[in-house]
Amino acid sequence: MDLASQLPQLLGLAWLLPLASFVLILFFGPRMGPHGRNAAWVATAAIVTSLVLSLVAFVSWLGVHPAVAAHHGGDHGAAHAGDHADAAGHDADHGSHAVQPPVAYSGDWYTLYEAGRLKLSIGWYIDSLTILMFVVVTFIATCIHVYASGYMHDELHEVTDHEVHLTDGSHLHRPGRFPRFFQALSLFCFSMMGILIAGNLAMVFIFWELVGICSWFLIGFYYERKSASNAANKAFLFNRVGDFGMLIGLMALWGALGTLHFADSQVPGPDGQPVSRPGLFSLVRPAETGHALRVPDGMVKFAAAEKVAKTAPGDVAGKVDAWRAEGFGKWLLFIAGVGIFCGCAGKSAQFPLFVWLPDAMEGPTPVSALVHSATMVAAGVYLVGRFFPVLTPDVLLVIAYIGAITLFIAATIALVANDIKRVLAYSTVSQLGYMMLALGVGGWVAGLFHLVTHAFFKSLLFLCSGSVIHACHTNDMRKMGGLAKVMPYTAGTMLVGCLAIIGAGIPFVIGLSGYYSKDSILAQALSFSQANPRHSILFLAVAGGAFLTAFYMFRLWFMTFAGTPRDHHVAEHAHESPQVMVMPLLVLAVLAVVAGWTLPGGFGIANLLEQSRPAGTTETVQGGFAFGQTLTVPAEYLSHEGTIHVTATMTAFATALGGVLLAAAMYLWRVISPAAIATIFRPVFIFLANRWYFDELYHALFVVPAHRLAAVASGIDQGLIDPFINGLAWTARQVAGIDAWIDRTLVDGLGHATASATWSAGLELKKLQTGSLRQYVMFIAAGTVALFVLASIVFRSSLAG
Amino acid sequence: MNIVVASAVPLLGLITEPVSVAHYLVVGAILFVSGVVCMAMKRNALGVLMGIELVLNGANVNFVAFASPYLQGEGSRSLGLDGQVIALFVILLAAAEAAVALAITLNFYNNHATVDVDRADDLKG
Amino acid sequence: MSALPMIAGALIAAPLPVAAINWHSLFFLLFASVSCGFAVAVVAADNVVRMAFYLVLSLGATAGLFFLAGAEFLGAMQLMIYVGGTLVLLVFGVMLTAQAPLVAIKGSGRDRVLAGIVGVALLALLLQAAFSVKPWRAPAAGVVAEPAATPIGMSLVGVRVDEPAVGAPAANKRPGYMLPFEIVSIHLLVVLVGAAYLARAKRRKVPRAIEVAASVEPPASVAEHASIGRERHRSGSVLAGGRP
Amino acid sequence: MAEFLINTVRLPAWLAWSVTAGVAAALILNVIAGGALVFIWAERKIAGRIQDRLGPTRTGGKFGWLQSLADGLKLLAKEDLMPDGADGMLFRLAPYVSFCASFCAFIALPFAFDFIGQRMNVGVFFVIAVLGIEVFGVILAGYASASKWSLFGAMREAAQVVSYEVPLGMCVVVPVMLAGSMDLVTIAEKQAGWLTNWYLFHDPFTFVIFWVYVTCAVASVNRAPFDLAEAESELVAGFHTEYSGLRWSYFFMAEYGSMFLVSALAALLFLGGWNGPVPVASLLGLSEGTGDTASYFVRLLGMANLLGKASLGVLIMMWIRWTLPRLRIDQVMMTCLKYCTPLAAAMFLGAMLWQIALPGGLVPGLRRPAGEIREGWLPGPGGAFKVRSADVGKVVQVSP
Repeated sequence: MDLASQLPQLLGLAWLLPLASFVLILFFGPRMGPHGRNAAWVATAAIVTSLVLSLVAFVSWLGVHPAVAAHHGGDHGAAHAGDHADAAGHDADHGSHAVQPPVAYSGDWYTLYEAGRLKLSIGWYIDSLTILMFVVVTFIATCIHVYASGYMHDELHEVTDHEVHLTDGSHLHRPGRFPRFFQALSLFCFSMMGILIAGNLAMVFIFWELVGICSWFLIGFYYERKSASNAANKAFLFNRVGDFGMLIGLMALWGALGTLHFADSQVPGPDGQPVSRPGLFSLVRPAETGHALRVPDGMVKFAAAEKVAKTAPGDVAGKVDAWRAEGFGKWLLFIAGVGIFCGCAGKSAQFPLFVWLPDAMEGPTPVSALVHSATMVAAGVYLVGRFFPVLTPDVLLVIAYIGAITLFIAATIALVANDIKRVLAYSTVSQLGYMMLALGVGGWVAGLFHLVTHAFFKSLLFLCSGSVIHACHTNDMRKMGGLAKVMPYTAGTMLVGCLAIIGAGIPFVIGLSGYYSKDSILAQALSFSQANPRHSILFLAVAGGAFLTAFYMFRLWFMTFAGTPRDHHVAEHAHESPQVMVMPLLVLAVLAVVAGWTLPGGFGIANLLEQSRPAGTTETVQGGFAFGQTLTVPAEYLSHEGTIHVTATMTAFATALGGVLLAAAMYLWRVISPAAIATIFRPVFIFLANRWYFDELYHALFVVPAHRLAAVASGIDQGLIDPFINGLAWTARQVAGIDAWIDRTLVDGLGHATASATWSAGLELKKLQTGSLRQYVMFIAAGTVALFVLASIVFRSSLAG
Repeated sequence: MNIVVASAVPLLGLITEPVSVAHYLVVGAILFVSGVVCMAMKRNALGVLMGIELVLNGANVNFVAFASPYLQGEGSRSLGLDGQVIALFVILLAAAEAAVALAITLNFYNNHATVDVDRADDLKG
Repeated sequence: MSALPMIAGALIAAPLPVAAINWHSLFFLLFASVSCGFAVAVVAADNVVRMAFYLVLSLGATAGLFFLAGAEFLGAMQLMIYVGGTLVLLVFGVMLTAQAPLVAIKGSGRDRVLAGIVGVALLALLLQAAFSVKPWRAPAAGVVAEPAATPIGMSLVGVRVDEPAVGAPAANKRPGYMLPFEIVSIHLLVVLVGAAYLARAKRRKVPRAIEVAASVEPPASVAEHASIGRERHRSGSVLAGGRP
Repeated sequence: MAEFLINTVRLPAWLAWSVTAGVAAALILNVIAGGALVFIWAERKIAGRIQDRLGPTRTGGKFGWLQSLADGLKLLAKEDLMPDGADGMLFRLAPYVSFCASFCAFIALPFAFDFIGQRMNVGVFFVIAVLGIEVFGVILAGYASASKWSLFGAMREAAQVVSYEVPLGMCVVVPVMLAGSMDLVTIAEKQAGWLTNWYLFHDPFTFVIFWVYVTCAVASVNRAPFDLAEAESELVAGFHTEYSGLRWSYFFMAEYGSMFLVSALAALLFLGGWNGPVPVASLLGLSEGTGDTASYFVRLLGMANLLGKASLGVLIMMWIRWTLPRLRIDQVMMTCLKYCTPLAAAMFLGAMLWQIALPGGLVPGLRRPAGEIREGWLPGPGGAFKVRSADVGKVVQVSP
């Protein structure tokens, strides 16, 4: 079986298995063993099978497309020339390399709806990125399913929720919801993989909303807690804001281009022969321009609708190029890109929509690890990466700036947070900012590479924090300390996670996974800053962010595990978590270390991603119109060159080391008092501790005006509309009284007369119904004869025959 | 010579001339009318049922006659396969009808201790 | 035993040479007269079982007519379903309900006359219709056609493989009979279930022996019959209920 | 034969055809009547042997082989009784109805290639349909006898035969499906060749359904252990309690005729028809279809084959009769409705799927070519297409 037919089957099955698990648990969950204990097995079995299928797909892919070390720098062009010697002459005309689009398999399983140009279908688009993400998602999901089957064991019995205070002062007692948790988890896995495998934007959007609803379920898992249900609603609403932008982007694309498919598709032509229908990628980056970005014809015509109307239909095609040169349609493409990015910003918690993610930590910790750090929030980054070919340099700049702002704000807030999960949540936001920034400055591989490594170490960190919370029954780091002695495995694996996230390693030799991905982001940011000096602040943000990351992560680790216990009550109860929770930690820790390595044969995640790099982004690109000057998006291989690479690596190492040392000085060696610092920078501290007052800002900006507006509307309603309607009702009532009189005397009288006439006629006629079967037969026969005689008299001529 | 004989003894034409559709139609008509008369005359419910069978069968004879390529004269077209298939469905439905009608009759007998259809006038106006 | 030479002699002496006989017509005449004759006999007979027997003969002869008309499959079907199935069922019912007074329920003379008049009128009408169309009277041209069992089977699964008639659309454009076939299948199933339900043995409140006794007694009128039932219900005793 | 009479003897055509028809009818009648004589004698001998006695020994010298004839003569001489309350006409007609039905079915039964009363496109169907009418005579006899025993017997017979027609029909459909024809001649021709070509060995499902067919066939001709209609221990003699003399013997002949018929049908449908287990004729280079004298002998050999198989079937029925005890009526119905019908349906489905999955059989080399293309229309994607005249007559090898 060839890859083109094998991959959709494997991944499709992997995708649908969690759905089956969801359906099973939905209907039979409570009956699966005592208190639904076996629901965990069902869900875990499904996701493990998905993992196995994904791995099979992964291996099959590698068998056909082995990941080899990418050619960079000087030998880059030569290698390409060698690879495509036959195409070189043809491509020499437009002076670019012989660019081949990346290998991707696409197709449709099922067409949901088709009318005119609108085609909604369930399809696939599979390249190495898809497969890699499948492996990552199913792998982490597997770890988290295993972990959660231990972590959620409280839900197997009657639960007393101490955070819910009833009016009589007691706490809430409720039955456990163990199966429901795994049900939602399975649905989430299905939805997430749906985004990954989706072959068109409409399908992405459907599953985009599905992960949103899963997130809503899971954040609000303890929905009796006011804070949890508020957080769930908040997350959902903020995502809706982003999705609104995404809808605009979708409409812009569909309205102007008439398709939402990523790849070209084969459709039956007018003569029955299949013809190729271009997808979004080849519309925006057609092969004839060497896959360079070009405003597609559809958008040009759409924007120049007035001119099209004035032109004869036959001449339109010839004038498109001229209109494109005039700049028609470029804003449409910009809007489409920014719109799609809005959705990504909502999902990936980017500025200004990032405030929901820290609140989402109200959900159970496995959820935080899976949904709100490793996979769902990464979906935004994934979509930007998937949609990368359509994004213009201007959109990329917007993305880069949004990423930079996000990473800086989140990192600063994380400095002062005391809730262990919130620190990690802000850290997540900050790292997502890193990824967005990386994509924005043209580091396609860098951003997605960081997405993968981050998925591993951040889920590890969350699971570790879950282990700590499980042991201490509190989220507050100020009550912890010295836990390393009682929880050696947790402390050790968390240390690995912290080292991975700050990008620790021996420069130019070896490092943890974060070392590689973060270095490539820094290098790309530096490369971009050098190419566009006006935007060198981006590099500063990245470097500063690295320093802050190191500081707050180690602040967390030192406060939690090092030193002496601050709260003896907590320390006495602390214990190492059960094996079922520790095992996933160890597995993830190993991956957090090795995920970034490139094996001697060239196999490595970066090289694997390189296979899917969108066509036309290999080389440095110049463009941009929106911000007054031409932008240069440097090619990514440039960032691996000597000077930039060395500078970036050294910067990363220095900032990380500085951050760790500062944290150690403050929280391990205690040579600098944090309290003193807080007193000195008191305004800043308060500003940060209140999370830059974003919640208050949004409250004042949106909630309060909405309330005011509602009050005004309510006043109008009560003061004006209600009396008017009451008056109308009174009038109608009076008219109805008159009407009723007419009704009773005239209409009813007529009706009664008719009825009595019918009644008496019926009395007479019923005598005809003798009830005798034989008589009826006789009537029928006689009637037939009579009809015939009648007809032959009337139609004499025609029957004479 | 055949013509001479046929004109001399009109009925002899029946066995010397080829059969036409009309021959079958006459048989169908007789069966049909017998059935109708049977239904109209028999007081026994089972007799009525047999009348129905005859009526259906008379119709079937017509269908088969129209469908038969053997019986068509020069230049005229048969109904073809459709006629036979329709006759087939008629037979099937007649079987179904007989089963149900018999069940009804039995039921009627259980309730009224008779199969006289003249007694089945509970719906009399 | 002397009949055979007499018939042979009559045939030889007849003005009609045997070679002029159209055998197809002769067999048609044979089957047609059996069919029509026994159909009339059904009407004329009073005994239900005999009626059923005549009906079998009539329908069997009709099957013979079908064979003559080239509808072999249909003829076999007629034999199997009508004669073999339907009539066994019918006889079944006759026997289940056949007590002495019920075997022959005679209609009144007035009914017979009326039915006869209507029947004759209807027959006249139908015969007029049968002879009114000229092509129907044209003697058969003697076309020999393929047997139709396979085309019927194929048409029932939705594929037409018979030769399209002149002027009809091509074979693969004409509709098959798959849907009607399915409908009839479901219909038969429903009918079977329904018939079994209708005719099921109901739980009797009184022992069967009394009912037989009651119905053997010729019921003079409905009222009397009803009174028997009431009496039986009221007394509730096995022996008391039989005769009022 | 008719051609022979017309061309060689120079008889007029109508007379030739009449003579041919008469000869054919006489032959079939003799098969039934003569067969009945032999089978009755065989039955008595077999019953005797099974019950550890000798059976008839004296009449006609050795083995008492004239016993049946003697019985027949006795029956002819017996007084023809009719009960007082009987429905005279129906009472007299009933034996003939039974016998005629049994006789009629032989019309479509091929004894060998071209040795057939009337070759019919719907042969199997015709045989089963006509055989079903036999029950009508039994019912009439039961009713007309004005005897409770007879009526009970007739009711049982009606219920039983009508019920067993369902699984019997399903069993018969399987060979029809495999051969693609209801023509008995075609079905038998398809099984020509070695033993392995018999439909009995076509696939596991046909093997099973053959035994279902045997059960249903025994039941549909009212042989023990399904002879509820005449259960002598309860109903004296069931539907023929009141019959005597020649009329009674008609019922008997009808019964033996039906037994022979269903056995011959089993042979035709499952056991290769007139084709022997070893294709002797074709190994010798002879063909049955050429029309010369040699082919005539091949046909005679085939007829011997078929008669042998059918007689074997009848003997097996006798063996069963004298071995198994009689079932109760509810057991009879249960066997039909709960075992035979579902089993037949399942086997039918299985045989169909087998035909789809392995059209060439498990060992393709052992099977003959599927057949040749005939003129007409073939189903295809989206409708039917007409067979090209160039393809007509081509032999098609079905690939597995």
